[in-house]
Amino acid sequence: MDFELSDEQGMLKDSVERFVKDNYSSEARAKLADSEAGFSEDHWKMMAELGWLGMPFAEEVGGFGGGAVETAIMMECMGRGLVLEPFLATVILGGGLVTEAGSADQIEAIIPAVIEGNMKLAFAYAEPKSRFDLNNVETTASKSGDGYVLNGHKSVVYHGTAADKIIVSARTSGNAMDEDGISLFLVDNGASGLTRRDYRTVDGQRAADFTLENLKVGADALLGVEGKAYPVIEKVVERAIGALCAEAVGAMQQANEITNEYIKERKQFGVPIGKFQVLQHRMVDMYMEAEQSKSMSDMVAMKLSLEDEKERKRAVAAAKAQVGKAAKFVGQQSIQLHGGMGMTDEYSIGHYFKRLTTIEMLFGNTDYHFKKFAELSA
Amino acid sequence: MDFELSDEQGMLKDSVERFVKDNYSSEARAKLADSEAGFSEDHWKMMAELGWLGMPFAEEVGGFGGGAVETAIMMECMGRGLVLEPFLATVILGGGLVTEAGSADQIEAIIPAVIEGNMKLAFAYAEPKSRFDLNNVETTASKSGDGYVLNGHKSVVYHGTAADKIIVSARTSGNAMDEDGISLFLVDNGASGLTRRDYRTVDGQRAADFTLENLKVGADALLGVEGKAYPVIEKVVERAIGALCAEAVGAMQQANEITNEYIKERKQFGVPIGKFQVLQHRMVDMYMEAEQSKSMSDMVAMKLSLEDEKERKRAVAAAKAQVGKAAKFVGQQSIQLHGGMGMTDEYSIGHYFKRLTTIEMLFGNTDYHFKKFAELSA
Amino acid sequence: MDLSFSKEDLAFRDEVREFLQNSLPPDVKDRCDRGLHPTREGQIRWQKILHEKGWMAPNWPKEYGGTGWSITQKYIAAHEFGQASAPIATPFGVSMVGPVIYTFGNQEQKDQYLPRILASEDWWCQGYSEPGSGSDLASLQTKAVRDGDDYIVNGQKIWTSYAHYADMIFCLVRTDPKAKQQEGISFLLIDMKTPGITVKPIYGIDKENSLNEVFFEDVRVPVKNRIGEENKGWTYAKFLLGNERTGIARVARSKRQVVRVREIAAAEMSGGRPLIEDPDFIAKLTRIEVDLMALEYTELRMLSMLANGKKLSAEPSLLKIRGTEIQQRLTELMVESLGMYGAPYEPERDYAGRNDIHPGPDYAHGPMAEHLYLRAATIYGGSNEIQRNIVSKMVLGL
Amino acid sequence: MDLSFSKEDLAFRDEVREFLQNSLPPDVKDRCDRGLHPTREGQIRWQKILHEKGWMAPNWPKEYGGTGWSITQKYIAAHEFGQASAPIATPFGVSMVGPVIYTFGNQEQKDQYLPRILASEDWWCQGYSEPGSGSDLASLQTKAVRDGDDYIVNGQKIWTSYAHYADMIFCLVRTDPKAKQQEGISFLLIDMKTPGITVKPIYGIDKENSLNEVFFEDVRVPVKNRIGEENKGWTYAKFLLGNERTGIARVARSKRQVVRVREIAAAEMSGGRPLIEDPDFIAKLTRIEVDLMALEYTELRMLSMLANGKKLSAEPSLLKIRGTEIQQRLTELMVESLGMYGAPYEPERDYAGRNDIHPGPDYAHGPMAEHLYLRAATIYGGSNEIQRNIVSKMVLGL
Repeated sequence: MDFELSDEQGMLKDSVERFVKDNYSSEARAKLADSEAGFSEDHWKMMAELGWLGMPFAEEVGGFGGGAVETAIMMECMGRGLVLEPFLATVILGGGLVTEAGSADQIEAIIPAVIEGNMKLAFAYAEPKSRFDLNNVETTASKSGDGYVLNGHKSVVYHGTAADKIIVSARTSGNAMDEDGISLFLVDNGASGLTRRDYRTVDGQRAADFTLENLKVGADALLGVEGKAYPVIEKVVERAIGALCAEAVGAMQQANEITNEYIKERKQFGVPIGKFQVLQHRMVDMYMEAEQSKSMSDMVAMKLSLEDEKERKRAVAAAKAQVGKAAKFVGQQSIQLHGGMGMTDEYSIGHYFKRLTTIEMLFGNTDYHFKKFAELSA
Repeated sequence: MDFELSDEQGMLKDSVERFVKDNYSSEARAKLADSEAGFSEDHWKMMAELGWLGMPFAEEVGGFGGGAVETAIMMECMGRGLVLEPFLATVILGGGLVTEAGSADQIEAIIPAVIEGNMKLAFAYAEPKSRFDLNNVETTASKSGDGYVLNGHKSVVYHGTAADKIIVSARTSGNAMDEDGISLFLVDNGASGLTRRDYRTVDGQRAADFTLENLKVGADALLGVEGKAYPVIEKVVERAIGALCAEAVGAMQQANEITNEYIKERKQFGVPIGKFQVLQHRMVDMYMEAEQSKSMSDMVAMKLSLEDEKERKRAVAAAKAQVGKAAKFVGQQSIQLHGGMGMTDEYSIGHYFKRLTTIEMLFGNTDYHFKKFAELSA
Repeated sequence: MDLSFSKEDLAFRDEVREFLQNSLPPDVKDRCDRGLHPTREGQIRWQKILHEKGWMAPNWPKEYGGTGWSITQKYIAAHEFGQASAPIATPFGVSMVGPVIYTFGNQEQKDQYLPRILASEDWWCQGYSEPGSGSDLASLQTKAVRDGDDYIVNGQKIWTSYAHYADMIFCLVRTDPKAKQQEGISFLLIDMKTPGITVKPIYGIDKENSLNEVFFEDVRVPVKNRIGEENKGWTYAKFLLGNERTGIARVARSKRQVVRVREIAAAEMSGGRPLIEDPDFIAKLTRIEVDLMALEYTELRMLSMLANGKKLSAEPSLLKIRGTEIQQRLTELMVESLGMYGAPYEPERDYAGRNDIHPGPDYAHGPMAEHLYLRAATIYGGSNEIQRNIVSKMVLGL
Repeated sequence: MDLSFSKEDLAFRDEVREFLQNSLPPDVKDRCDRGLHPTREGQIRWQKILHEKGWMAPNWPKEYGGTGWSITQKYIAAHEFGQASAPIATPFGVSMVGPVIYTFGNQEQKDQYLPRILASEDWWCQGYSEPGSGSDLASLQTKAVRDGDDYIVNGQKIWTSYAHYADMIFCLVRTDPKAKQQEGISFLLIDMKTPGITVKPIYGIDKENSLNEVFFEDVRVPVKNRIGEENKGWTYAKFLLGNERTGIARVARSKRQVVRVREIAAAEMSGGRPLIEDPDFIAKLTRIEVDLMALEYTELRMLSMLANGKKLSAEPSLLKIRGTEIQQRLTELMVESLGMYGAPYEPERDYAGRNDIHPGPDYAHGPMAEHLYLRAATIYGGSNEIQRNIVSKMVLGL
């Protein structure tokens, strides 16, 4: 039983920390978030050069064979800087789906390009009526000749704008809510029959809705076994949740440090407001929520490799529930303790609040995961 | 729209306040609670003489024709002193059921005796499996000749020991959970076939469980129409809930005043602990919860006379939910702010905590009433 | 004790309801219902309609153009406005500086400013907070030095809502730097067009400009624009803060929000069923509703005390604390009800590529904007921490 | 990072499990499981079994009779004890004064007291708090005046757990009344049979006697019963408080409570269905379980830091705060699960007409007693408010 990092892991941590320190001052981050793309291609190249984009992939395809712990280390550091590049969308989600479900040809065609920073991916799973249910898929894929014809609407695809390829979940059989009958398709962004609607999200990221109207794809677009994608989706989303938990921990710790510094400096009635006991205890509660989240994030990173499915799922649900609860509390109270200053776009703390707000929603909000945990504990 | 008391109501309030001041010092109350009977027959006679036991009854039967507002005024004052006499059990519950359901003969035989202080009543509605559902009745009453034979188990009958007559809900038809088929019976305490098990409750009151084994009663024991008791029970329990809300408000206000005084006096680190901001804000939250409860208690007292059943039930559920939530918070934090002193039987605050704890449970706890409110709001 | 309304009150309620149904411009109502900031033009257009009806200033004495409503009628009107998503008049003129002017101003000031407030000819803003003085208002530094018939004002105000819309600002300035904090302050009315005034926008976390910094550099303000006596401004400021209580709980608005949450949750699906049937969601909503009901009757109880000639001390702080907590919980729940369509958000100001229309359902346009903006509700007007300090001191004597 | 246990650790776990299954007396287990106070006899009987096994003092160095367990093994043992509802040794001897004696005591003291603690021949109690000094411990007033080879002790201690069971008391006394608060305090070991000591019971809100007042009137204590130097007692007292951290979170006990709540809620009915299927009930239980899981991994994370030679500052305060909050929420929920059978309650002490057996189901006997007693969990050992002060100062630097 050990929570300490290995030497290699410690070096990885130092390296991402340095990247964040050098490139993610709050001014630089704000500028990037307000730019049209919303992230930096230069940073992306840098990440590729540093080997981060290959971290979780097997060595056979050019990766470094890292696991969920390595992902968590990176995400936690990125959370501290509110890093905007599509690491989660491309590497964890997109890369994860391709390696878990893809054929040797598909892996060969995509993963090395991802690792080199030459291909970005996004995962289109949500739909207007699906809320957080990954199995609630109404988009259809009908056999047509050698290929398929896709029809439907995919919602709030993070980084759907920048991605070269979109991985779309669609139903090849069964009814909405059936776990069976869901398939994954690799679709080129810009394919005919695919209409994209770009927009910004409250956390300064970019997302898109996609309308699929008689979108024709070949048989080679099918990722994995027809109708059997659900377990793969679940598994990859579990990893994404683990990664998000780590990102949230980094963001909370940074938000707490910023707030702690602020209340030490800010004076009212002739004393730093950090001398008021009510604010001290609030700050202690924020600290404790972040610590509890850190423990859960570490725990889930270690448990993601478990074979015992129930135990693993229980860990994921518990971690996301704790992190979601903490993210709301820390985010909101960070603003409160800053007073008016916390309400300004110029000051960094609001951006932490907003990213923590969306992390709470992503892949199921707090209530959703509490419920899932309860079901798994019954 | 007016929340002020009339002159008569003000006089009633003064009179109960005086009674509590004269007879319910915390020492006197503790002694009474620890005595075998758990309340004072002398007090009971005094209450009869002051006309309180007749307050809610119609003038035709010797009462004063008061309504829920008058009951609330009395209960709030009694809550401040944690009064132990069986006013709620005898006058509100027992008296309420008899006047709502009883025949002229039954009313004549019971109510004047109640008003004079010569008869006590108790309502046996709960059962081991019923929890808070008034319709969950498994005790049976089978026709037998002119009368009935009762079998079953009635749980936690407050003041079941002291009562002369027990009003028992039993099923004359239908299945457990059916609202239809429930009847009320007047049973003499000590009747053959009735086994009583006396005990104390955590709030210093007395209660009993009853086992009914082939208990034979005559046709005149039936209170109201056979099988149609449920709406009557509901109505009378609504009034009891209103009364309990008022009692809780009195108890909370008193607990807050005791605690407020304590933190002004008690010194640590050279200053009164009431100078610590965290305790100040806690006390403010306790004050606000009591104020919110007072508003709901007044509201429900005024709404108990409404014809609109849904609006009335919604008010009752909301009031009990708010009061239950507040009662827990105020009771628990009163102990916390007293520190070790709050943990002693000798000091009064613990008794407020314990009565508030049982009020929260009585006739449905906080969750139960939130759920009821939700159903009525859907 | 009696909860019923008189026949006259019910007739009044019908009148308000009918007026709002007929006269409230749909575009104004729509922005208000969604929780978006009003446009300057829309707000003024609506206020002129209110003025025409004679309902611009329910709290003013009748002689200055008030409505003469009873406390019950004011409650009814506020309730109906909230239910109908009708904006109330911007508070800086009619609720804040107006009462200061008719209470402490001279005849000339009354004649000059009050009619223009009623007619929405002047948009006012409030120059109280400064960078160093938030909760500790009396530590303000902006100074005004006498020079003949003028004061020369230098300094800076911050968090000035809608200063970029404003024609006039009422300002606390320090006229005696040697006096103790709360003494030496004066209350000035300043024309925003006076040379030397610069308004600098502050963009909020909602990326909108509703707050501003206001800079004063050798701004000449005629002495006749001072309210009351020199160095007595703190008295008028305190009066204003104490006056800011009407409708502070925003019960009617929150009741409307409950209805909106219910509508959205009935349309949204979760686990293949309407979200409104989800027990956890309902549990949260129900708890807010019961807190809101308790707050509503607490407000009524306080109004009843006022109507019976009793005085309140710090009880309105309870309305502020609970009211703002409920507002925040409601917008948070509304965002939650949207699922992932809670995340898309673009401010209304122009930039390349922005979307005018929310990608999700129509009701998804608004909640996040309000959620962001309302984080300030527990900060402004005396933070909830300050309000608890006040109750602790004034009510509990701690 | 690695969560798995080694083969040796798993074997150790099996050994502990087997030992508890075979050796824990059923009556002792039953009281512990219900959350009732232990009897003196039962507790000592169980401790003698632990001593025979050599497991009386897991935290002591091996030379004094400790187990030599690794941090992981200690965690495993605590976990198994909690799951099996096996009481831990009363802390006053083995966890509190024992480490003070072997760290600061002389050879004679070590030889005299440590074996008797291990063998449960002395029941110890703690003389720290006084009527005027609760959270502010250093303000204590009990004084000890030197008289030849003795001190003469006069004063009063309060909140002394199990003083009525105790053979020995360790006491903080003021030996230099002129010194500053924390100086001038000495640490004495006093035989409870010494003339001049009176124990007066304090009945708790559970109407049981677990706390006491202890009065000292001209009590002669040999100077050789002083630990370490005169006037340096505060150092030893602080060491003791800092040492009180093991298992402070009581995670294992709370995990057992979760199981009990589930069992009760499966047996109880609500609305005609098992309570365990009620979404509101489940929501509350689930939230506690997740908080508990987070606490468990926080504790493990801290143990891992210790095992890797890192030092903790005020992090254990987090364990105390969260642990006690969870304990209270759990017993509250357990009482709630009983419905109206939560209300019947009679203390165990004798009086006319008391009932031995709870009128409700067997599992209803216990929860209310523990609910009442555990209200003190957020008060004793440094109230949770004091713990938050400590974290604020030590970790956050506020």
